[in-house]
Amino acid sequence: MGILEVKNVGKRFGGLQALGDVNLSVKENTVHAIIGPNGAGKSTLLNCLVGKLIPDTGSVMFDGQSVLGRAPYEINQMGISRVFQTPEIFGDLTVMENMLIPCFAKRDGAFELNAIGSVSGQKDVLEKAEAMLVDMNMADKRHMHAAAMSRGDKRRLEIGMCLSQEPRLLLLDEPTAGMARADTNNTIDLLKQIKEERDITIAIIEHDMHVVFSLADRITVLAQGTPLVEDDPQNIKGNPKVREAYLGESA
Amino acid sequence: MFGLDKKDTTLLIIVACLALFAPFILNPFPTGSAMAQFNAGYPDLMQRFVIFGIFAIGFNILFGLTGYLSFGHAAFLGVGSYSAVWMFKLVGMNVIPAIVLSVIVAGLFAVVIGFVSLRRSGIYFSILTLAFAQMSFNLAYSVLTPITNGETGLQLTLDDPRVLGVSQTADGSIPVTSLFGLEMRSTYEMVVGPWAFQFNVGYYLCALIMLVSFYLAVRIFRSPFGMMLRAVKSNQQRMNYTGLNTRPYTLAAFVISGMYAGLAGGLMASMDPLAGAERMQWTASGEVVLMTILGGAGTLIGPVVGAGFIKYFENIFSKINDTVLHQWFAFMPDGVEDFMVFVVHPFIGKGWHLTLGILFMLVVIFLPGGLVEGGQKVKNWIKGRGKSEDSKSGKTEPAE
Amino acid sequence: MDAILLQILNGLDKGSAYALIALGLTLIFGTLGVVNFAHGALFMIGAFCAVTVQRILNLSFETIDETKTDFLGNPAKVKTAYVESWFGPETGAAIIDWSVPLAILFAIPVMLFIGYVMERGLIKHFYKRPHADQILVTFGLAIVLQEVVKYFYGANPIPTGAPDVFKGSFDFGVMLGFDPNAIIYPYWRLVYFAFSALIIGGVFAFLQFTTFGMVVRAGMADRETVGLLGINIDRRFTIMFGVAAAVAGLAGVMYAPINSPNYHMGMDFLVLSFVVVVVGGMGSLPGAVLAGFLLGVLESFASMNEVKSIIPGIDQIIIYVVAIIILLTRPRGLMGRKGVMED
Amino acid sequence: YTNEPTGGTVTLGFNVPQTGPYADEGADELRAYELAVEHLNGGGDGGMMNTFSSKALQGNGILGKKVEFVTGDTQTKSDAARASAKSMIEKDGAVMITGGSSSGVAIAVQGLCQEAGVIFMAGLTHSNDTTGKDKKANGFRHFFNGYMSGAALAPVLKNLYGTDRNAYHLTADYTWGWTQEESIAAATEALGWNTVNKVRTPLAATDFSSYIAPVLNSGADVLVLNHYGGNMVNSLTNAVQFGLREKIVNGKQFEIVVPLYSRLMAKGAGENVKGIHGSTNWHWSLQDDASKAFVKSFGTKYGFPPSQAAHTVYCQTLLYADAAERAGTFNPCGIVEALEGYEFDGLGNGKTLYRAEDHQCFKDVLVVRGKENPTSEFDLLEVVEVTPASQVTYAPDHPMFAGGALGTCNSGA
Amino acid sequence: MNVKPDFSKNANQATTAPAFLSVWDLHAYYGESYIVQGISFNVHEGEILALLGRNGAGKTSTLRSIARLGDPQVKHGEIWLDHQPLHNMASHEAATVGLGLVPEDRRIIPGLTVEENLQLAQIAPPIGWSIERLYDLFPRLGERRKQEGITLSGGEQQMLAIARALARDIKVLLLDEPYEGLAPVIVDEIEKTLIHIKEQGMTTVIVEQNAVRALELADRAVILDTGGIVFDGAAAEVLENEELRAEYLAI
Ligand SMILES: Nc1ncnc2c1ncn2[C@@H]1O[C@H](COP(=O)(O)OP(=O)(O)OP(=O)(O)O)[C@@H](O)[C@H]1O
Ligand SMILES: Nc1ncnc2c1ncn2[C@@H]1O[C@H](COP(=O)(O)OP(=O)(O)OP(=O)(O)O)[C@@H](O)[C@H]1O
Ligand SMILES: [Mg+2]
Ligand SMILES: [Mg+2]
Repeated sequence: MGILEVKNVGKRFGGLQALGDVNLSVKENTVHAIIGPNGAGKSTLLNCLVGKLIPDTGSVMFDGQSVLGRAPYEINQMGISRVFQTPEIFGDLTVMENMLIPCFAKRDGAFELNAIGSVSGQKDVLEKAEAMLVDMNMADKRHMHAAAMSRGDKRRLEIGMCLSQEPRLLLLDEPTAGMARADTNNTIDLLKQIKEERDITIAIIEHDMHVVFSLADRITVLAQGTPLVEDDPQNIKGNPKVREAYLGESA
Repeated sequence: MFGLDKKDTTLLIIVACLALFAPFILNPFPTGSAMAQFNAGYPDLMQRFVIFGIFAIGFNILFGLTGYLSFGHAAFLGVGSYSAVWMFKLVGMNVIPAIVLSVIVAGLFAVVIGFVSLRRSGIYFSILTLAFAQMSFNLAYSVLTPITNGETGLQLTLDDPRVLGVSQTADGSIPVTSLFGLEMRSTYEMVVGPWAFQFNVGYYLCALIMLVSFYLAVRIFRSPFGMMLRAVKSNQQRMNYTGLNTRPYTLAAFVISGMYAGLAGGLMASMDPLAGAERMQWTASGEVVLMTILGGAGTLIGPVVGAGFIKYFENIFSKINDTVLHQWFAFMPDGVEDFMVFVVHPFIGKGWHLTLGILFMLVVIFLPGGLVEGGQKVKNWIKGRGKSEDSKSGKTEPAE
Repeated sequence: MDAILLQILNGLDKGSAYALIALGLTLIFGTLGVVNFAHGALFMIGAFCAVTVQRILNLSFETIDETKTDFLGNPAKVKTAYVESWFGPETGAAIIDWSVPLAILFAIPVMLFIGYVMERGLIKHFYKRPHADQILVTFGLAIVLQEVVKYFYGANPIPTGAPDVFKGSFDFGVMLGFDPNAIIYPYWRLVYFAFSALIIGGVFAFLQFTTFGMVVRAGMADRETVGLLGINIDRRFTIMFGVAAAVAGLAGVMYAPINSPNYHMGMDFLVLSFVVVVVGGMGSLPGAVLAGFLLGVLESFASMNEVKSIIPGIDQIIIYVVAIIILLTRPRGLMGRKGVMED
Repeated sequence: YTNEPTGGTVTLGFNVPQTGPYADEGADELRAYELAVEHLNGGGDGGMMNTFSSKALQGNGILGKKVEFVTGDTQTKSDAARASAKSMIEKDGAVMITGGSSSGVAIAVQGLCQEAGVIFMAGLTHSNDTTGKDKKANGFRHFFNGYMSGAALAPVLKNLYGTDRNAYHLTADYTWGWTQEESIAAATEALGWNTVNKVRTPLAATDFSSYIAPVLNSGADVLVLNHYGGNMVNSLTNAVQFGLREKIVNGKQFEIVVPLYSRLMAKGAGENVKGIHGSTNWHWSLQDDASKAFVKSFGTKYGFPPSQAAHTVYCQTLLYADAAERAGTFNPCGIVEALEGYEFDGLGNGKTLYRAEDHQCFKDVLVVRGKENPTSEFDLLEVVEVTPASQVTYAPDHPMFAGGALGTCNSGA
Repeated sequence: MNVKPDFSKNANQATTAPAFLSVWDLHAYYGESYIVQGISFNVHEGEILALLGRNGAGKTSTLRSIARLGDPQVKHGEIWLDHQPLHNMASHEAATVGLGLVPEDRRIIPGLTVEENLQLAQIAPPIGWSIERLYDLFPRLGERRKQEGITLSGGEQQMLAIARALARDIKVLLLDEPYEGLAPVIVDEIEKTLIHIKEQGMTTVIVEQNAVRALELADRAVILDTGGIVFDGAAAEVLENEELRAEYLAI
């Protein structure tokens, strides 16, 4: 039994069957990559996991509990964090504040009316956020407005924000897209390190095969809304179906 | 001090000094001089400054932090006033229970309206709040007359039942509001040479409450809750996917600001025991929106400045008439005098709206971010001329 | 039965006024995303175009008539309009009589010009500014426009009649087989209804059958990208603003005979028109028109004594009650588009 | 006592609507106030000071003190009006406040003046409540009221339209409207008229079509519009648009009545007022010496005749000054004593009494009609009947005025 | 601190092959922050130039400056395209004289369908490829022509953005990270498209984090670092120069 069990999930948009009949099982403490052509339904699948979309059919179980019908914040509180394909951060807030918010959410839950205590008085949260900034190599940008950062930086910030929640399942939708090579490598290292240090399961969508093959323990290839194959990385590379549908000749 | 950092403490102390010495500061011109028209240091207006200051501070907690623009906040002020006057009519003339009740009732009202309205965001939210407030206003003006006394407004009468006190005083008049016997209207007048300064009990009570409200607002701004509210404004989607439920946050902000409005309403009734339906009209809601934007939404002190600005115009400029103008320009030759009066005439007295409208436009065009940010820019500019340009970093910090 | 029919008719007519005003507003507010608190003022200026034309046509020279006296007992001055002396009393009087329809010709260029100046001189700088700033600046402008009108025309309503041929009312009841007088309707209101339909249709056609609407919608969503595609979006916004101002103005001109114009009539309609636009749904022209008619008809029904006796005061709040119900059941009003002014 | 004048001047506070729908009326009131001050200080031609039956005023100010004044804007809102009145009392040291263009505002300011210990001379306020349930010892009204409108109109309506009529009331949905509706209905029912329906219209209404449209079908043959200001202009315009006046119902010509008329508002309704009856406090075409003197004085200064609002507030100012002279003090209690039960003549409405019980004045009331062939832009109304004071007088405990208490005068000491 | 660009070399080249797009001493600011710090480079007709550098180096800012978008504000410098002074133009004017930019984040216009997004590009003359021809190039778009543009998958959006640029008759195509988020097969396809349009004479500037692919495609490369040019030369040279690659591209 995996920590995440997706059974027979289907989702239609008007005339388009975006997800056909998806079955997926992600084992605890592994990195599971989902790859596939553009428009295969990878992001849609993720949306079904975090409560952004409700699938038409099927079930999604996380750690033995169904996530369907729960609000996004409840799902997050169950331990699922997500990084979006286009960065979703608090543009008007500083980088430090961006990092503080998930730390508060982790400590205090979905709602906490601490209207009198000052932020600067919350030492534990501050330290944690600070440590995360250092980890993400962004400590020098602490006071910058998040909106003014370059896009690669925004994405790293978002990853940092999700990590600081110490999720049990981290969903990454193309985390290194648009990231410079150096930072991509850093991110790979970071994710590897996290995987070793913490009890964390990662599901990652990526088009950068370098990233996929450096990290993944298991790969599912999705095409036109249905899983094409699921296998170990070395087998995927050689699979002719995958080559044709996705990798192309240059891989 | 008080759990605030240095900058905020300084700000609080400045505000406290301004409030404490307002009778002096607002009365810079000797009584009887031509410029005395511009004096604002009399009890009623000073009370209004701080009461509307409270109203705007509260509004800013909702609007400035979460970005939810309520167009019906006057309803809470009105409800607060009605509760307070009923308290005076039925219970007693002490202001404390009246104020407490007005805050509670406004808070309950805000829970209901907020719960419904916050199901929508953006302009849809604004129109929902507007609709609730207009309903309250229209009903208060007509159908609810037994409770609100309609057009005339709820006033004290000689035969109010008042359980803790008398219906009328020995000399047959209506008793006045007081704080444990300290009459709100009692005023000490200090005459210094040609100046006359008025120290009014009611004003100082209001000022004190305003300071407490302001202090609380500063605390809220700097608290984790305040940061969450700013996060709501910035990106609700991210909030949700970070495990935070935005609804209770926005509702809490809504109720807090509704209670501030109720407090303002209760104070208004305590200073002058009358509650009229117009207090709930959309124009009144619009006024607090304008105060907040004019001063600087999302800044701490801005709303208070904006409130003072608008109330000053309403009360001072509307009272200048041609006779006063002639006095001002009396030193000029007759022709020039008449010409000056002719030129200035459209902007004062019955034209005070025109002046206000023009100033709104000028402020928002030339001082984006409101008066406070404009003031900061001027300060920076003056500073910047002393030093050389050293603000190269793209770092911008939220203004006070 | 006839009472209900009567109120439907009434509501449709009321609704046509709401729809027309809301149409102008939704072009600016729902489409350009500018919260235009000066819209009511534009409507008011339209009505005052009618007043002005009437005044111009009534420009007179004075002669002293020794046989009459004025209120102080001095010889009275008698006024004769220039038009009457130029075209002869009869033609002259006829021209004056038709001053409201003539005002349409006058109002179109005036309103286009006002819209142009307003957009280029002011609104242009506010597209990217927060809505709050837009509210403040347009509210300031509305006050200024109002006060200027008040300065020249006073605060009292100014009677501005429709041409004589449109006076009186039409008896629908007889036509439909009811008693005479059961359902009557003033001619001018019928004209107003037809005129609204015409303008609404015209604006729809303009936006539907040209790419203009699409470009403006795109420009509102993302000005920068539209610019990258070689489109001068500023110019189109200006045109849009001019059209909206003209629509508001024409609504005002035609409204003048229904209720005597006064300087604050715009503010009276402002809240209502915002409610109509939002209930219709942001960014939707058909939505605004539909909401206008819907609220008009419901308001008429609520004013019936039979209804009021069940729910006292319902006519005072019906619009707001309906607005709340619609906004709670349909997240974006009747036909609103996603993402327009939702944050 | 509050604001006792100590120097060589005395300050009066003129609190009128300078913005909002009644701004023109307020402006006319201000003109009259300025004229009154001029006359009190010995300037101009003296106006009605020459015809006033009391000769206490010398033209040397009041009690030898030069009269000065401050002005403020009520915005026709109770809150704003009270703020403005307070600033006059607290900042400018006014001993008397006067003005107003609506009953709500008048009652609110009257209450304030009572508490603050200054005199309030109400301007234009027509609600029964001002001197009914909301009466105050420090307040006086020189205007007539809803009851008096009904009492004055009824006999005229009887002569014109007979005793067998069915009336339909449209009423502004707030206190003033209700009291007027009650008064008129009572007066017409006493004639034998039948009241078919009483419909309340929202204050904010601008278009009355949905209220007018059902009138014809209700069997009514008279429409009574209990509206004032902009409401009146619009409802009357709408009614005429619907062609009501051309209709024959129950075999009779359909008629419209506007119980409270004012010339300024009649102007707003334009041609629609022609032939429509109503009542008014005063009109410039009155031919008594006092009215003529006032019209001459006002007309010479401003170039057009005064409105009833202007007349009312001019009288108020003179009456206050006169009372102070007679009492020999500005002390509000002295003034109240001097005005209570005071009877005078020569201010344009014939013999007038300020009744002690409720501080309401009793004087002749005019019934007017919209003029068919106006000779000038001011000549809109013609006086049909001057109803003598005796006919409009009622007992102080009349049920329409019941409740509330005058209380005692407050000098603020 | 920024290395002065090797101008003489460009100038020499310019005498042999006149620059088609020429950027000279460009300085641009976001409000107070000084981002593009004096950049000069030339692009010749028909060539592909790769503009590379780390996250936050100023690549996007440079492209935006060239496209005359309001932010960042160009305070000094000249930009010439085919003898037309772009620096005096607004963005829509620059577009009408032949500049096409595919912005980062794709900037698909919300509320418009795929087809409307394309139609929008063909309102102002000059008009380029016909919509049908674009559908031939990107069949996925043809299938989704009535779908709202922003609901496309990330890759499909990228295709739409490129198609939209080609729908106009442009002289120079600026691409800001065109491969981001695309499946390897699609990257191959787009690369082919770029070669195809290059053959037809299109001049292209490409900003890309996938530096190797960009360099393989490009004729020349310019490397940016903190707002200044650190390298300007043949693409092949970068691929050979270990030091350069390691220091600025981390490859
Ligand atoms: N809200 C929607 N309405 C209609 N169609 C949609 C919607 N969201 C997604 N789709 C369609 O569903 C399909 C799957 O989209 P999805 O975003 O899941 O793809 P993806 O696998 O993440 O692709 P990429 O790698 O390009 O991001 C696409 O064809 C897309 O156009
Ligand atoms: N709107 C803005 N306001 C202020 N600074 C900005 C803004 N946009 C970008 N910057 C700053 O300008 C610098 C250059 O950004 P730019 O987007 O041009 O980099 P880039 O080279 O395209 O990076 P990436 O590869 O991450 O897209 C960055 O340091 C960034 O923080
Ligand atoms: Mg995707
Ligand atoms: Mg970039």
